[in-house]
Amino acid sequence: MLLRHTPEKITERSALTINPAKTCQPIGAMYAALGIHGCLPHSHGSQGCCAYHRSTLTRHYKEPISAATSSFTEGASVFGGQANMMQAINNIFTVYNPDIIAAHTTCLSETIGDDLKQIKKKAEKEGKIPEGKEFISASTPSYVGSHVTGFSNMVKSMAEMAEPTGHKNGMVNIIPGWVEPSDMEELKRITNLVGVKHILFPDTSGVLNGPLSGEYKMFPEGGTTIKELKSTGDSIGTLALGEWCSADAARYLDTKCKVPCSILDMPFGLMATDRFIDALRTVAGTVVPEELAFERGQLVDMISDMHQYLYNKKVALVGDPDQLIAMTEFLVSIDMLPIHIVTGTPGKKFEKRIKEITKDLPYEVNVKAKGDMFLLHQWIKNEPVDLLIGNTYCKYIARDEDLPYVRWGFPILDRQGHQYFPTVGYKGGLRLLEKILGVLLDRKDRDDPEEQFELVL
Amino acid sequence: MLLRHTPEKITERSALTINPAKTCQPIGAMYAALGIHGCLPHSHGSQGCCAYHRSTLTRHYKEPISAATSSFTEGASVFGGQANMMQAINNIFTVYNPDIIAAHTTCLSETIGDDLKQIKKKAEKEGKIPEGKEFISASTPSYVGSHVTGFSNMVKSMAEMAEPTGHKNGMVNIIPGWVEPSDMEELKRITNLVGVKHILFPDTSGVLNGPLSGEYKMFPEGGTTIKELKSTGDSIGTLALGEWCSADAARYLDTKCKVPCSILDMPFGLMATDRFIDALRTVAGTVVPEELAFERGQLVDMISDMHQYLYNKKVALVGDPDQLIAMTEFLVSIDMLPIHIVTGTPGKKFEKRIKEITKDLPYEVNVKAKGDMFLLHQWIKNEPVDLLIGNTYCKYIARDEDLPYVRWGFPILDRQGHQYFPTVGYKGGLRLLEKILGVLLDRKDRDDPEEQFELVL
Amino acid sequence: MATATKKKLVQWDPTDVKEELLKKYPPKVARKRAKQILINEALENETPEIQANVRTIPGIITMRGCTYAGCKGVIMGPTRDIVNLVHGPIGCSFYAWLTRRNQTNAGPDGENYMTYCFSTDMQDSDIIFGGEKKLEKAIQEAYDLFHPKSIAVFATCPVGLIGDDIHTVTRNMKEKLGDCNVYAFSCEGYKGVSQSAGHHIANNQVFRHIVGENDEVKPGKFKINLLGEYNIGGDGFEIDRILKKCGITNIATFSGNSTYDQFASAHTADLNAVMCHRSINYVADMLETKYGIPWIKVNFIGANSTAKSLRKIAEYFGDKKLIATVEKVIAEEMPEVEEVSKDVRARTTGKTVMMFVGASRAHHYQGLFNEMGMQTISAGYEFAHRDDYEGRQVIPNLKVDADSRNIEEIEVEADETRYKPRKSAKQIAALEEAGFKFKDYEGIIPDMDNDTLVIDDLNQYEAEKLVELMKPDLFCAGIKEKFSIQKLGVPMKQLHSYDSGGPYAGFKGAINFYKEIDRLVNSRVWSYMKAPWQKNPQLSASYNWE
Amino acid sequence: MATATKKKLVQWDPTDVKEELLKKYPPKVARKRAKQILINEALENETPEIQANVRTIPGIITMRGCTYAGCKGVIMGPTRDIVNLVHGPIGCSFYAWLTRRNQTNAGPDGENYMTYCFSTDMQDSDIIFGGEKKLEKAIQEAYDLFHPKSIAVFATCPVGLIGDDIHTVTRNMKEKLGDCNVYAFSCEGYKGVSQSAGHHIANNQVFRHIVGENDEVKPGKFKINLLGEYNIGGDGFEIDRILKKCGITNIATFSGNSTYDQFASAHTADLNAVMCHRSINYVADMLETKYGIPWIKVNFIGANSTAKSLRKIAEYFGDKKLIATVEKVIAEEMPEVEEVSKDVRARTTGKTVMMFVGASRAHHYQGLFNEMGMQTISAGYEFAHRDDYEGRQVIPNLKVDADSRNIEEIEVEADETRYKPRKSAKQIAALEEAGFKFKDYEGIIPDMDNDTLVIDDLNQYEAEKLVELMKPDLFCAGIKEKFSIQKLGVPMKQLHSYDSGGPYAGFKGAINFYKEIDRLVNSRVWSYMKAPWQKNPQLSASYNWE
Repeated sequence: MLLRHTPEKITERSALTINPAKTCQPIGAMYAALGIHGCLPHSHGSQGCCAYHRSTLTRHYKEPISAATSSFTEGASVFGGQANMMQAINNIFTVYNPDIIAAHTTCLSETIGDDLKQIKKKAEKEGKIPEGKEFISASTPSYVGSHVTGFSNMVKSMAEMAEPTGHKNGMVNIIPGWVEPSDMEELKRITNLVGVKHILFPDTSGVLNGPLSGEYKMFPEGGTTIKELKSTGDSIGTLALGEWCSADAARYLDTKCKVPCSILDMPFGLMATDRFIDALRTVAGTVVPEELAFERGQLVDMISDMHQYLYNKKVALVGDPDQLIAMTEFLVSIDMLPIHIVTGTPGKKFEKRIKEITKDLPYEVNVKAKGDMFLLHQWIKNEPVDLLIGNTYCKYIARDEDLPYVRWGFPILDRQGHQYFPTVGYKGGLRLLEKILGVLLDRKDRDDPEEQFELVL
Repeated sequence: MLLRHTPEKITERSALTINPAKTCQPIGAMYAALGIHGCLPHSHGSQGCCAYHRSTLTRHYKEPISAATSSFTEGASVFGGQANMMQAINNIFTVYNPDIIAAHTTCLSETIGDDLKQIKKKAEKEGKIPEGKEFISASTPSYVGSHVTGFSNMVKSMAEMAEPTGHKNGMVNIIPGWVEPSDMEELKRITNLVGVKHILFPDTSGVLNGPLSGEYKMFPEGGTTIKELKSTGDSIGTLALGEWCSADAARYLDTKCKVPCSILDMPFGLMATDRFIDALRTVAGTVVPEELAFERGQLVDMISDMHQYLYNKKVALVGDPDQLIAMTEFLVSIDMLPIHIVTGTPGKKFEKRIKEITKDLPYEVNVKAKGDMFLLHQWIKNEPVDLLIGNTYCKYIARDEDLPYVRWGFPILDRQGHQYFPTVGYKGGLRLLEKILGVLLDRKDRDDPEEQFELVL
Repeated sequence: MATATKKKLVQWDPTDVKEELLKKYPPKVARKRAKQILINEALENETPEIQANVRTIPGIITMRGCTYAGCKGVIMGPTRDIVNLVHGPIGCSFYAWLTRRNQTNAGPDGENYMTYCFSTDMQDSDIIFGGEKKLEKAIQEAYDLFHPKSIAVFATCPVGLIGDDIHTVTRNMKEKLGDCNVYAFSCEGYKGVSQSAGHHIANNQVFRHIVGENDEVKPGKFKINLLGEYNIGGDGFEIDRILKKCGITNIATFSGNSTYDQFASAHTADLNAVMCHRSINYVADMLETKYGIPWIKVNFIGANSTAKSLRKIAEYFGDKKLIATVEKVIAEEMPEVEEVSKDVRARTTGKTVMMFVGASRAHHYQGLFNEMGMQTISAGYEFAHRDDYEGRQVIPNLKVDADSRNIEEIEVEADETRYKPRKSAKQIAALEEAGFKFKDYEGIIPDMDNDTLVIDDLNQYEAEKLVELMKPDLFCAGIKEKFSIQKLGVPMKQLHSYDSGGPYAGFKGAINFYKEIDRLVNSRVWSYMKAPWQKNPQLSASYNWE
Repeated sequence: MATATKKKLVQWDPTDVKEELLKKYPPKVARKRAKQILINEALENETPEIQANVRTIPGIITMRGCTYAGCKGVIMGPTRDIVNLVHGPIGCSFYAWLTRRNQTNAGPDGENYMTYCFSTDMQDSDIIFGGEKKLEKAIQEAYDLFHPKSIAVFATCPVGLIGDDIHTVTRNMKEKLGDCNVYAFSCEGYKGVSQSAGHHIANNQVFRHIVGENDEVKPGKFKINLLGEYNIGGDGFEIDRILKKCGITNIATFSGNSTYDQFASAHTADLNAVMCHRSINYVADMLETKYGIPWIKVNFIGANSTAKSLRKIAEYFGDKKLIATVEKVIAEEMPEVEEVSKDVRARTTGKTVMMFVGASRAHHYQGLFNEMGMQTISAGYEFAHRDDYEGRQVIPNLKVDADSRNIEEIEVEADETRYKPRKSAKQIAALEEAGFKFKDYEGIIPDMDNDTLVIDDLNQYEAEKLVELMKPDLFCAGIKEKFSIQKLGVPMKQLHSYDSGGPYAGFKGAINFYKEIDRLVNSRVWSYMKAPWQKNPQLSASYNWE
């Protein structure tokens, strides 16, 4: 057994986290920053943080991840990292020449109280930030929240770039939340189909799913432009996908720029996608084209065709709040039974929402925020499931417990596809169904006694 | 063992086919006919043929397949099926009111010598074919060729609908061959991206991957229209994808309507797609957009990222000639080793072409046209492989030999996705790679000893 | 779970519905179909008449298959240790390859050819010059590879037309091979009007070439044959489980999970229990005439019918201990059945169903649905004869038409050596006296409510209309019908192949079925037909921000 | 297989290249980097000097990690039966979870915590009010769940800043638990200038808290410790296989596939064989000073180096039989190695490679590449010190800067009871007389050709420039560098984690490596960079129909 020391008996733990279902804020800030065109993320702390975040994102995307660091020394940790930051700004603009630096703090710089906003002022005063270049920053202490919080904080910093002109631009801001480049691409496709002019931020499509062509571009074509970000304050409204990932930025634009917002679930699965598209056409006063109704019908069709294999199958899920909420709703909607649900990210709201969604299930549902995968594994040992959905670390549980397993979430370090094929929207729903059915039916084909082995499924 | 009587020792068989890698012509004609908008396919034979073809297509697509039959009785088999056909034409137009009937023969009606072209004349003379309605037919004797031949024959009958006006229409005819609705959709997307106005026929997209919406349409929106088919004779040229599926129709338009044609491989994999797109831009004098170069680069990127898992893996393949030729080239191009290749369709050309493609492999390659899956299984027993690619019937071999197995081809009766996600083009290549890698890496995760179990792949 | 809310016509008059169904047809078609669509009514000691087993109308999209399908696919398909070699072009063999879900259990190393597909793959040269040589060679190659105890050859359409003499070829090969029983079926697809002819051809040859080949007497006190059970989804396994539990020995099932030897020994049983009347009642008759084995109609679909059938078998043997065991088994099995049916009834009671399958299931399954509180509002068969609708009493005056005429009827007489009446005329009389019914089948019509629609050979067009008009909660037919019905938002259950489910026979089968139907009619998916913007297309005047 | 055809600069002058690398930098940065970029030259009995182990420049995208990574990730990570508990916010523990591919074999039911990730997951309240209590509780919870023989605590950045006294906490918990050795590492990420400081901190504590804990004498005639081998991709397994075959007993590996008990018994070995000079040479010194165990430098990367190292060990023990066995083993292993290298050389000879990793592999792997006929045209270390470049002779005059000053140096002296020189001064002298070298390492520079570029702490910008200018056939570094290099169409091999491959050490490892490099540099994919319409954009005047 790979996780041979995990006991079935569940004991209370108040200080020890084992096999976390989250990581720290800065990596979220770094991922979000990569969704700005021409942006170099910067980690204000010791260089290890930056190295770890780049490595993890690289393993997830099999793509180069460029980011700089303040490379704190012991001295800097005592006297403050301002000097390092000033030096970094100068070196970065000189050597890499990005349009914008998006800096985030770390537990180190937060603990010693470095203030990036103040450092930025100083840099501007000293002309360290060249004409037409930008510098934004987010406070992302690793000891608060999770990677999701860091993502949200950096996205909020993007919103803070808004420069309202007083003239509406006819755009709808769409904040996708922490989804894959392929998902952001798909959200744009859907929004265009509904005929809604929009600014999507952040947007990592074209950045983290790039081609191999013999050239290396540190700053690829993709990403939300600075111009777009500045104009979000003139938009007619904001659709924020995911309370945890996107709401803060949306609410900021609402309060500060009077851009009304609506907080929706991430559009995974049938209902959440229905609500997203309905919100789009409602806020923009457009008509949903037949093409989307057709895609929707295809998803409904596949649900009905394969319902017998999904019905009453028990599922264990681990991941991030916004994703899990939408996925849980999707699983319930296709008559599956999500019974163990864990996120490492804190937030009682999460447990409340999951309980609402699962209230009609003929089953006791285990749900925990600020939980860990050690607990999830113990729950599974106590109440086995037919399917496990989560990031790559789940593979250890899947192999030990011999569970059908669908990789979904962050990070996925051992399979390809997530960067190219969306799981949002109706087409994404078809992909999720294909994957879920794939592992369930593979298991059936593996385990059916020979006399019951089926040609047609 | 499911196929427990299959011996490793290979003995020559000249009369007995076991576990065929093909089926008969009429089903191909029926599938092709479904790619005409408003068309009701008609099987001129005993009703069992029609029932079997509808059942198989239904199991493959999980969609309703409407087709009529002449329901031969013993009497009709003796005195000829003309009366049945006349009755059928009348009933069909009265009850179902299609725009067009596409009839094909069977071994029965061919053996007794029914001539559908002559029957059509009679029907027209007797006014059985209403104003503005069409009737086309193909001769598809089950004892010649295979389902692929039947498909090709019906496509040729579509080409015969061409009514040249003498004025070029600026279109390029694209004959996709026997590919999935999702593939036809993708071919249209690619062609549009290259800016080439086109007529794609047949076109089953929107017909066999339809939505569930509470309504049933016997004749869905999709399909090539009669108007388009009539205008193929005015096109500037024809790109026929696949020598077996599409060449006859293209050559007909060339000889009869002076529409020049170029026969290409089906665009599965990198090179074949390169050639298809290059041909498109060449014949239409357009420029290939960056978007396609980007998709291409993504495919190349994934090949390079995952090359270590593909390199030197042995593959057994079974399917239809055009598909196998392109797939074999793709596998060779990613440094895999396709070593056993079988099609049930006759044609020495096939073996010659495969040998060309595989000539540099450091391996003896087994290839057979008019072979069967019994032989393929024996080859595998004699020289095991790392991967098996073929239709659903391969699952019996895969389970007995414990082989990683990717479903691809016709029919796929036990999994979903083929009708929604293309495998042609660069995006299709990404999907093929994802699937191949999926089964290879699942096997690795299953079999690696614990000390070598990998988190990152 | 949320049930899709379907608007039911407040009231539908069956005559209106029938009119609707016929309206669009050309007159000739309408006249013919009118006779095959019956509005059920209870008559004084007679059953309303329906037209059945007549030709399918060319161009009208039918549910029916062909004679070959009935012979090779249905009857011979489930027999595991016979090499079924199809003589013809490749298609017919390909389509009948593993597509019927009849399960078999050959054990770890028993003979099993059901996963294989054998064909002579006739080419044009064979059509022109004849295929007998190729057939002969193919039989030899099959024998050399597998050395099976038996090889069966099936003719497809062209074979009859080009005049290949398959019976001579097989007779010669049987002699040549010596230890392999080889025989052929002239089941060309154009014969007859439906699969039914194929059943007949298959059963005749099984009776002629296999039954009686093995006189060795099998152990067992109460020996029966189960006729017309095809082990779809494991039905036969469940029935065998129950029979075994009751101490009843099943000598041969025709033909679910069967072997060559079972057929060969069938004549040693003491009772024939007939499940599917249509496909095999004549075999029961022949077994009685030739060997003196009486037959009764049974039905193991539905817990109550299963209990009833077990009691009937026990009553036949008239053994106290057997009767007691049967009661004990029923008492053991029923509680779980009732528990589950009680649970699902809460969600299924009052729901309506339509069934158009085979020639027994459309009847048998009505009882199962009743156990769930569901009502059958329309039903019919795909390939039945009038006796399956109206009861066996009509058999004598069934007229033989051109299509039936050519389907061979075997004349059998008592076997000189092996004829042995299992019951004396006196015993039979006594049993009948007590209300016990031999060779009796009343058909589907008497079991259906007034004003329900009984429809023979329903076609695609009528099916769609029926669903539109009567909005059933569930529709049952075959794979070809499944998705056009479901497109209308109505769940569709295959009762040929059971989709992916089963067993549904016997007690455990009933439980499976209750749960499956509960799943189907209460699936959330049927409530997803429309998108929100389709449900209320008008836009709120102002943006609806939170 | 088709090789991508790459245009090589006909001739590149290293001074031009160096100038190119520096051109774009701000003057201050350029000055500093200039000292870390060396154009190699052969000097009369001295080695050119390079600047190393100095601070990374803020804002310059470095390959380096932090002290915590060097301590927890590199050194302690591979030890299977110690619960490694990270005290800090969740990230540091998460990122070091199973990401280094150091394999371990705990057998079916041995203790193995390497698949687990333990953290105190510090929250803001802990930062404000201190985390000692939480740490204490976490240790207790870990102990109650697993009862490990040892728990190691690692400090991340904030811990040092808020002043949690982890050493007192662990000392107390060790006493409290009684049967569990608990200790801590002050390896905050901001310490030092690279991972190197973390190696040092880890090794010091292992030496202080574990080595010498178990005096029980293990069986074995020729006992060694293997220092600085981390069993990435199973290297250690292969080395152990070879040692075992030679009859040499490996008491403790620091720290690949290691256990607590191996460390505890390390002082019972008779020779220390040092693989990675950088990460552990000081431990070798301490073991000699305290216990009298001499050390030698070995290298098991490359078949020839492996043979050389085995002979060196045998020579040290001076046992005829051992020497014979070693020769026998080499003779057995080499044929296959040579066969494969011969095969691949046909495709790899003349190809060029660049390597920028660790502080030993960039050196060790050059031999392996030479065996394939490949030339190293530029190389350097990520976190080495000058002695790793220039040789140990420079150690005495290395200046200690502000960053190194705080990395503890342990003062050790001979152990009163357990100090036992394994060789007498006379024996040592005799061996040295014969040319045997103790505690000797000449560094990477002398092994590299003239005019090759030796670059310390190479960064992303310089890497890209180097590849553009010098067009190597292969580039070796870490995961962060992999894909930016490959985007340029040049295959990139990770030499930290080996991507997915290994083992590459020893004889079998060499074979694996030959094949892997052959695959990489000859993959067809590098020829696919351009689409046909990009290769020849102009359109043929007329349509090209067949």
